[in-house]
Amino acid sequence: MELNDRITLSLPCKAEYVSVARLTASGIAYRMGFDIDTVEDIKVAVSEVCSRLINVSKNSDGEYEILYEIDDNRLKVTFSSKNIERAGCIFEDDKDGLGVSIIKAFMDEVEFCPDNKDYILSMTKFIEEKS
Amino acid sequence: MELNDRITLSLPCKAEYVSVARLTASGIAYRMGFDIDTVEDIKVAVSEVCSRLINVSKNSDGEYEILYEIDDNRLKVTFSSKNIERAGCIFEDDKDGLGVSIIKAFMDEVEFCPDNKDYILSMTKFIEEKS
Amino acid sequence: MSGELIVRAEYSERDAVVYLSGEIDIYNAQQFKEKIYQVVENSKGDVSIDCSDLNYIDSTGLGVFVGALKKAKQNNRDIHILNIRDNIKKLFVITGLDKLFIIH
Amino acid sequence: MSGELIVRAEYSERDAVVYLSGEIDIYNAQQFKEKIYQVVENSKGDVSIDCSDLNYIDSTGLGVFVGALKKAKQNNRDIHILNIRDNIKKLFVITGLDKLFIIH
Ligand SMILES: Nc1ncnc2c1ncn2[C@@H]1O[C@H](COP(=O)(O)OP(=O)(O)O)[C@@H](O)[C@H]1O
Ligand SMILES: Nc1ncnc2c1ncn2[C@@H]1O[C@H](COP(=O)(O)OP(=O)(O)O)[C@@H](O)[C@H]1O
Repeated sequence: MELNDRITLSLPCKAEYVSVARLTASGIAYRMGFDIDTVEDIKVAVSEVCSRLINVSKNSDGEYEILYEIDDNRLKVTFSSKNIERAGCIFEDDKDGLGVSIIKAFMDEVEFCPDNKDYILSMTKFIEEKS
Repeated sequence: MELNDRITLSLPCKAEYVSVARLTASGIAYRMGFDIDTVEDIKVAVSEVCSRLINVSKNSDGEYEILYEIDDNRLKVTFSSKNIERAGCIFEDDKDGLGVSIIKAFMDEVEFCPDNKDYILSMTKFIEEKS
Repeated sequence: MSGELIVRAEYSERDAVVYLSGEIDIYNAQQFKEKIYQVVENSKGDVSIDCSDLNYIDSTGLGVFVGALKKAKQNNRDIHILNIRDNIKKLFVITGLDKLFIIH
Repeated sequence: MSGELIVRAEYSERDAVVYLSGEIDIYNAQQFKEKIYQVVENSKGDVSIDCSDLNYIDSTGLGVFVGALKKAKQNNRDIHILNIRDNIKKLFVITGLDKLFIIH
């Protein structure tokens, strides 16, 4: 499984730009050929991570990055940040929260608390084989 | 005039992702409060620069960055690239082209061939004062 | 684009209906909270939320729904959800909130 | 989203009508070129392009329009543009292409 294309979006840690993250996520998922419901699911999952990042980051000067790795059969989305406090286990205090349920339901794989990694969270959606 | 927020989108130099650039541009312009026609104009101008970059870049391994600097009264969009051949005067061979006419008509300021700068092109749109 | 949120309330002798249009996310959830709490407070009975034109809601917005329901229940009232779109219904089901609200 | 481009052609005894739907940009301009050139070639007369459902076109797409017009003119034929939306009309005016095409 070879990763081909990479798209990165870097955003201020502010609530007003989460809608931008959603549009970008939709555009990428749509272009990859995900069906319209799955595009919506990916958009929602991305938005939930953004909201949570903004909630845990106390400094509105913070920035975060969303990396999309695009492959023939999957989309991998990785969140990272150089200057958000408490980046790491962002959902730790909220393991049963609504956001977590949504992300788990909509993505195929989610790595919530990566050990010793320089990113915050990573999640993957596979493209279903057309039968 | 103080620049507040910065959003960066980094894309592969491939035609299939220009639609992603358009969606991101629309989302940012819309969130800034530009009226719907101006959102469309900014989207179109951004798309024209992307297309041209892809046309002049011979290597499809190339990547480019779109930096949005968001201010109370203006949006400044700057294109740059670390690995596109002939990045620099991308519209040089096409000064009377359709793309150039469109960009000039839709943006308030355009710097097509920045001298000794590390970016390719930069363009600005001001938010009209509501009277 | 369909970004902005519009909240419109209609009161009757018996109850209140709220019409939502646009998107609810972390950016406007606080504004939504103030408006919906106000309706729950002012309604003479149950509150119906018409979601015909609500095309997106995130967990922050769902949290406001739950808060509004708690507030309503304190006065022995209910919240009814009307005309919910499939993509938003899906969120209620996933989070289990479909069991708390009366979804028509 | 309304990304993909659909090109549908209808031929009559006298002419041809092409219905465009979606977006034309650098990604699909080549595909569009092949289809529209084919129609210009096969039409018994003028070609009308119905743009009711065309919601975006970039300079690459406009270039294909111009190329198709040149091809048509070689056979003393014209291209008519029908039901063009305001945002796309604006592009024709800005680029001066409104003077080349018969825009209805
Ligand atoms: N399945 C559920 N049933 C009932 N209440 C719930 C459920 N899930 C969450 N809540 C309540 O909804 C409110 C907001 O949810 P929360 O977990 O805080 O979401 P968030 O992911 O935004 O932190 C809280 O009051 C919480 O107790
Ligand atoms: N105003 C105009 N009038 C007539 N033809 C034009 C005009 N502008 C461009 N063209 C023609 O349209 C075609 C494509 O335009 P071009 O300048 O190559 O666009 P771009 O290079 O920006 O995609 C060319 O054949 C060009 O000669």
